[in-house]
Amino acid sequence: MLAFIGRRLLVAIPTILLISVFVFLLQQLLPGDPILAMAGEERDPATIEFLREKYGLNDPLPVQYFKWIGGVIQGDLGISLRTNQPVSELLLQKLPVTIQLAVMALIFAVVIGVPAGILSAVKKGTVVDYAANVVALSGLSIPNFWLGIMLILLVSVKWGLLPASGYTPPGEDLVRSITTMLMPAFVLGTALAATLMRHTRSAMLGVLKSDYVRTARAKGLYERRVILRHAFRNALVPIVTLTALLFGELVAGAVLTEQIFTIPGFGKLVVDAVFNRDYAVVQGIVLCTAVGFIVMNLLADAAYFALNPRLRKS
Amino acid sequence: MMRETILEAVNLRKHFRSGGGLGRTANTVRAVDGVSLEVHRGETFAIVGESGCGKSTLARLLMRLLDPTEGDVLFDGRSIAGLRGRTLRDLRRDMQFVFQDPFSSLNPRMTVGKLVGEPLETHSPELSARERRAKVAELLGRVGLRPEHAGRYPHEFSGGQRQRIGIARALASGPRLIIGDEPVSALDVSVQAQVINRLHDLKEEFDLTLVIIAHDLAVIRHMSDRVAVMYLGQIVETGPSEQVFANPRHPYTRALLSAVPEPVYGRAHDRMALKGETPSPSAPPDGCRFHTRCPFATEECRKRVPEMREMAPGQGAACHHAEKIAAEHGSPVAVTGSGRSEGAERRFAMYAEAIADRGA
Amino acid sequence: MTETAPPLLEIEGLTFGFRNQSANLVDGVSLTLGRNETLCIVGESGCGKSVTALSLMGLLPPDAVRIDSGTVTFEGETIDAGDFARLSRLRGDRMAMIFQEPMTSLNPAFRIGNQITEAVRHHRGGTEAEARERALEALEKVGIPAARQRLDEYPHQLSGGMRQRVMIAMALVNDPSVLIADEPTTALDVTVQAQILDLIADLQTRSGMGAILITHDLGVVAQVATRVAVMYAGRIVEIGTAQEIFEDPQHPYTIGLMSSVPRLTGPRQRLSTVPGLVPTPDGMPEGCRFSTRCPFARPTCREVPKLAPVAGEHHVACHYAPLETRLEAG
Amino acid sequence: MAHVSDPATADSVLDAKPENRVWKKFRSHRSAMLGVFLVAFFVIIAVAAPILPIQDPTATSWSAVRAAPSAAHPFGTDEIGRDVLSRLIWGAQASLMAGVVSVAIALCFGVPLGIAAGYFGGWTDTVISRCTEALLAAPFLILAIALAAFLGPSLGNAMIAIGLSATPIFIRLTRGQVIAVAAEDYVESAHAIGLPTRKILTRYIFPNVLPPVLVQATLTVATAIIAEASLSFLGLGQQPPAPSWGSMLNTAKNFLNQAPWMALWPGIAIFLVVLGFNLLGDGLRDALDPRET
Amino acid sequence: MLRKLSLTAILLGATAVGAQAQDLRIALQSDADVLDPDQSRTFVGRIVYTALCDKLVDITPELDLIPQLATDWSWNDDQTELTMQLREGVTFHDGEPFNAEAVAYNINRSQTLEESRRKSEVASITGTEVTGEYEIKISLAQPDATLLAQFADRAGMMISPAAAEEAGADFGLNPVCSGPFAFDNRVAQDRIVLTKFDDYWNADEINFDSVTYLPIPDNTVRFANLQSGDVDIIDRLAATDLEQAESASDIEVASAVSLGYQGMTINVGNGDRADSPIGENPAVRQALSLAIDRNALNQVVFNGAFAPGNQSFPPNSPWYDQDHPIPERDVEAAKALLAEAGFEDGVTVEVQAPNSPVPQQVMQVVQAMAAEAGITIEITSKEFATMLQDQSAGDYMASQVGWSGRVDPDGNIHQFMTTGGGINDSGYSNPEVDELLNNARTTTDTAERKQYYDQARDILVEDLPIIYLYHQTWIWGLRDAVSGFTPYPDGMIRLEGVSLED
Repeated sequence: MLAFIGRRLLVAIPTILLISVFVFLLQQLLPGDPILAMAGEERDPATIEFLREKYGLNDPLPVQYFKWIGGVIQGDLGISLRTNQPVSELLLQKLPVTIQLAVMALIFAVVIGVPAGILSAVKKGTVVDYAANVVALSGLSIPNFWLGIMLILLVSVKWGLLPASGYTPPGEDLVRSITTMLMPAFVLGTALAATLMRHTRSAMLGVLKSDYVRTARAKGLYERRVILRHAFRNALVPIVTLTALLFGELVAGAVLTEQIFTIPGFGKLVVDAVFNRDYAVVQGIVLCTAVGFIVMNLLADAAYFALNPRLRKS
Repeated sequence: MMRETILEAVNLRKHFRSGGGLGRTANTVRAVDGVSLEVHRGETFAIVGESGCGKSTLARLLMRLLDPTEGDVLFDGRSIAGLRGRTLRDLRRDMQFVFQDPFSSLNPRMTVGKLVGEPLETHSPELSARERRAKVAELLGRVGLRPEHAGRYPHEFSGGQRQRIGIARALASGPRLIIGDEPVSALDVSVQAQVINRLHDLKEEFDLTLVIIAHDLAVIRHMSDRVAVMYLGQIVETGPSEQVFANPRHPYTRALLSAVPEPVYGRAHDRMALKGETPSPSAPPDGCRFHTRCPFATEECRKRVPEMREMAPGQGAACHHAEKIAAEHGSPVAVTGSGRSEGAERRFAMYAEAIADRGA
Repeated sequence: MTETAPPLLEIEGLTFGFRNQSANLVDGVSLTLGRNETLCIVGESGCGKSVTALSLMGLLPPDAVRIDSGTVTFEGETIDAGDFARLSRLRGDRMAMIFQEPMTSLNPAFRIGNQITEAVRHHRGGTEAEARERALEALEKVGIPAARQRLDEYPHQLSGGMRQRVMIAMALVNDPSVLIADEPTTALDVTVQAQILDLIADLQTRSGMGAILITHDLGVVAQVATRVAVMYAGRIVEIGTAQEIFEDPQHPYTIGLMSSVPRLTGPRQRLSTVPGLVPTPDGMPEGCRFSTRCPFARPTCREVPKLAPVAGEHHVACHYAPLETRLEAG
Repeated sequence: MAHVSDPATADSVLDAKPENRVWKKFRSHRSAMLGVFLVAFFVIIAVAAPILPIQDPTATSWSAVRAAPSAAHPFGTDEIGRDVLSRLIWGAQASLMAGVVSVAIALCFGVPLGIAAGYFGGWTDTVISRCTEALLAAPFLILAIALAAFLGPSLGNAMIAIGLSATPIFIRLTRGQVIAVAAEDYVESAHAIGLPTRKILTRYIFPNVLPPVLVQATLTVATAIIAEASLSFLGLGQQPPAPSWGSMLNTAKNFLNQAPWMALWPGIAIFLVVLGFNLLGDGLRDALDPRET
Repeated sequence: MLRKLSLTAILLGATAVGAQAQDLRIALQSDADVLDPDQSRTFVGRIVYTALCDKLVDITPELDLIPQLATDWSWNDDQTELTMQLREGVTFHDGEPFNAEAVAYNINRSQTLEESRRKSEVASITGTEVTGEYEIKISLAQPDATLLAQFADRAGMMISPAAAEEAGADFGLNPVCSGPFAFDNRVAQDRIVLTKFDDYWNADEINFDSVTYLPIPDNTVRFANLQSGDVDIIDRLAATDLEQAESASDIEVASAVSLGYQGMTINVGNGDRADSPIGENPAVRQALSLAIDRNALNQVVFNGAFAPGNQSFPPNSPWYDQDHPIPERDVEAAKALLAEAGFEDGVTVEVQAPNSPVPQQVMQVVQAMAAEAGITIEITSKEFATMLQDQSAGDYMASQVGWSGRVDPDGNIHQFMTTGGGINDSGYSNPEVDELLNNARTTTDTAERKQYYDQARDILVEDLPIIYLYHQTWIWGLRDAVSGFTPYPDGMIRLEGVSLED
């Protein structure tokens, strides 16, 4: 198992390097000169030249890349052009925020999506199944930024039930932290819940048709046990794998959600950084999320491994 | 009757590597491990063995659907190893394949006409569309389908009918040799008989050589002139079918034959029970590969690889103790009557007659 | 089997079909099974033999299938065939079943021991340790070497034959009086098939259990059956002792089936076949369902033939049985 | 061999070609038909926009700025006095175009690359797959935002950005399908009859790879419409004065208090059309799936 | 006051109230950049500095200069030497004393720090001389009327020399000034927290223990936060929300017309793309200007809350040239001008605009208005960073852009209109204007300066390298618990005297 993970990590290295090249090139291709904006409204030519030199933007692209990636390998992601903060520090500041959002959204998605998926698979073809599917499809079809806007309008502005935006670290005030995050987590979680529900349903349907479920029934077990133990345990493998893979969607979804609810996480950071041409920050975030994505993939594989006895012993 | 050799395998080996990569030891599956055989023009040659013995891989090597790790295949005395382009196409025209699964071996998105016409298109490009249609109709007739079936899709047919489509497709290029990989094993008994009969008729009609791969010994016996028995990637016994089935020399052949239940009531079984199951082809036992399951195995079997030796005219077996076993044990297949009552025999006769009259 | 001892299992007039189809999948099937007896139900795919077995176990999907009629009398208790709840109480306990696909019939996520003890504890209660002992016993009984070690293994670590043995152990762990085996050896190699068939026969002799064996392989039937029921298109067309069926088959379908099978012995001759195709549920012929493929079909065959006695327990559903006299005479 | 459903499928002679069977199955799929209806509705509206009796979507009226719904403006007016209903109708063009065109772009690049990777394997596969993996690791929307920012804000560029960002999905899907299909017996049978590679690809691989790709494409149209709306929402999509639902929302979010209708309708429109494509995709999947009855 | 019941409050129960340290929460429209007065460049940064860093001088709402760290100042006769008396007893947040040495250090840093963005603002200073512990003499190469106004802004903000020396260019990560609040911590895009500086020289006027700045870019959300009481003051309440804010019982509104302007910069001489009808022909620009109804624009986009404009200074500014009032819209005159210039069939103008809602809205209104006069406007949306680049490179025909404004009038006009001016993106060049604006810069007499500007305006209203459209009004939303807030035209939030009565 450890050897497997080690092997997977080795395989991931070229992928990560490739991503770093993509990100770097893409970033360099962006039109607009961040230095112009940095130089202030007056745009003094000497300052501009100095800043270009300072941030190494006059170097040839390969040199810039190798400087950057060399730093990355040593844990130095460069500094933000906009705030002068080290990118790694910015990332560390934002990471817990996005993770809290992602975890809450995921909890929401799992708590709603998985049981609904099981239920609708077991009740396939009934009103329950139909209703669950309609709700799930609706969840998938609602643009989550719109849902966010509507929720702010209703819940915060009209009813004043929850804070409209912002972020409170859980260490500072746990209750407020959670209440502030409720709406964003809900918004972000809807699509995930829907995806999970649909996948759970189809995984369960597949498993319920399997021979070993028939065997379990032939043993005379109660249907509840057949479904929750024999069927769900096997459907769990694809569900857990999927949940880990949903991480990518989570981050992408967080971009807009954080934008709408003014949550100072990765998504907001990256959008602002793109718009401000804050190169190092964009590169840092995309690289970081890509690595995160790969790590989640790895976790998914590990989960697959752990849940699948066939692989565990070999 | 000795006829000329049309297809010959010389010390064929096919090893598959699996699970290799980055610091992991690769697992080599020796699917076919040193097979030599000769197929004579006009005969039906059968390769029989249990699952995992490598018979399907062997069939694909003979067709050059797979390239061998080692060894060579000669068709009409010519090595097929280096063929490409035109010459490979010619080989494909001369040698055709019928697949086991009639459900998965036909492209679901093509009509029967197109499927059967495709080899014509490839190998007889000079035919006009009309001529091709006519040829397809004729071929469909030959395999017992109707010309109007050409416009339909494979899923509209039953398993037996599909297998006939597969056969028509194989016949279309005008091949001289057809290899059938378990051509009837996916079919129900009654349909299986239809296809067996059809294959037999077509073989005569088109002057074909057939190579049949199967696990069902009764089917093999019924269809083949000569047979080769495979175990773990190797041929352990070969010879004329009647002879091999009546008088098997290799203990594995004996075991196989004795394990087959005959549909006759009260048949006394002198069963030769085999212990355990076939070992993995990725780690075949040393010495004689059958020694782990062989009731006659001795120390010698564990150490020394037996060679194929001629036991009777045309019959060879790879066993150190073949003669001894044959001397001590009779035939595993008891030859008795049908075990049917007189009335029953008459009913069977009536039935056979009625069916023959129907011209099925 | 004598008249005095009540049969272990009696099926009476079992009739059911898919909810969305008018033709019956299984049409008026009646069977009996005695202690220590092996009843083989034989037929080609789609003849209704597997669903008959599933219905006994109450394993048919209730939302897809309608049970029209039929009763199951088991050890003196008569249960309506539509009463899945009561039938399901028997299964895994008094009535056990094994299936065709040993490779997929065991849950890949749980250890062997776990899957067996689950059946014990569900029906017998007791502690896990007690159940484990029973499971161990069962594994040993089906001839699994190093049984104690196997308890903690996963299905994928076993070969097909071993898995089928585990399935049998699991089925037998509660000492059922009826074992239903649905094509238990079809997926196995012929040498392994022999081992499994011997095992079942051996277990039966030891416990006096009755067995229903569902198969399409007449060879297997000849080897293990005490009685045979031949099914075609949802109906029993011929039933009798194994000897009667093999030595004196009456129904044209039985004859056709037997003629189609190539043999290991005897002269090599052209096989007689059964022409045509099995009718689909939406294209069921009136009267005798075999009439569309029967070479002897007559206008009378538009009426449903009754399963009538020929001799002893031997019954056949053909208007013209015995053929040689009825047809040649008429 | 012994499944309950066997009698229904075994040996039954189903009618006509697979396409017809699929169509029949699809037609009886109620939610898919709802999807067809929704999509058709918006397509018709989008196409008919120029001839519908509605106001000019760019005509401003200084006297009716952010006016609540009324008889003259059933859906109200927007921030500079344009009719929301007619902008909504014209906006359907942008959204549908964005969805369809970007998916077409993704298909154009993704399917051939996927086929190449899947069929030829080896280095071709390694290079394509590694790049795909790397691109997939960057979240879709971030990629699209960066690309759209690179290309400059416009509807066309948004489509390109979304299309390129969605390409890896299709490469991966196609590759997987090709590998699966290439292992099918019928492809081996094509080799066996000596069919040239080109014909194997066009007759055997491509048509059998197509259905799942088609389903994915339909579902991706839904995703792409949302993505376009998201980009427009961030100011990177359709540019004023031309309407698109996303850009309408982008503006509307500033007037939630005074003119909630500005945000309501485009949101509902996006929801419905995306729902339509999702239903359509689901229906197609069910209809094309040979296992489902 | 009844604070709206929020779920949070319910959950928090009793802990919500009590004699806690009082924190003032201010929502800003965007996040500040580097918190180093010498490097900083954003408007919101300046808002934060108002509480963090004291300046040498300050302004009144009427834009008069008043003492802050400098208590008094005087010029020598030829206006080339400025002597400032400094406030005594002031310390920086790190305990370092504020004195003439510190001022000298700060001026030197603004001039010499390579990252400094203040260089042009203090370019006229040739040297400093510490003439006493609390007196400094600043010498200039030539008279500079703008210098004191620069000292009222970032160039006049005093940072601790010790801290600056130690941190170098990274000073902004942990700024040390002498303002009423000291830097506590910052989470980018989330918050900047300042805590009360107990040794502040004017501590009596400060009523909070801490102040938290929260960047909330979305207008609706920012307003919602005010409505729910989660913040106390919001920066830049949207004009369209004004009505609702005014009608809310627990919200108060304060406003001031800004010092800046918004308009369309026309490329008249910046590279090849100046070769367009509108770039070459002033009549076309005049026609466009005439086609626009600036009042209607203000009404439609800003609910009438902003100020229409046609000059570099807002109409309420003392520098505004009353001889050129805001022109009435005259479509016929515009058409006539076009026809006269040879464009009877109309002209097409490509205008680049930032891809954010307000500029887009403005341009769409202008587009609709211009169309009626036969001027077709094509809007090209660009991200701000791209737009700036294209603008300074001359790769544009016209650009919708503005200026945040400076206290001294020079800051709003000189570098835009003089030949080769630092941000003269339109490429406008007119020796006459150059001379007038240079004169205005070196004259300290207000009346005289006004004359120069008026004369320049006479030319500029004809040439129109920039077509001015409107002047933003700063609108602050305040909870009614906030009292003592004074709106300033520079848009800053000054916390002296502000208090919260919860």
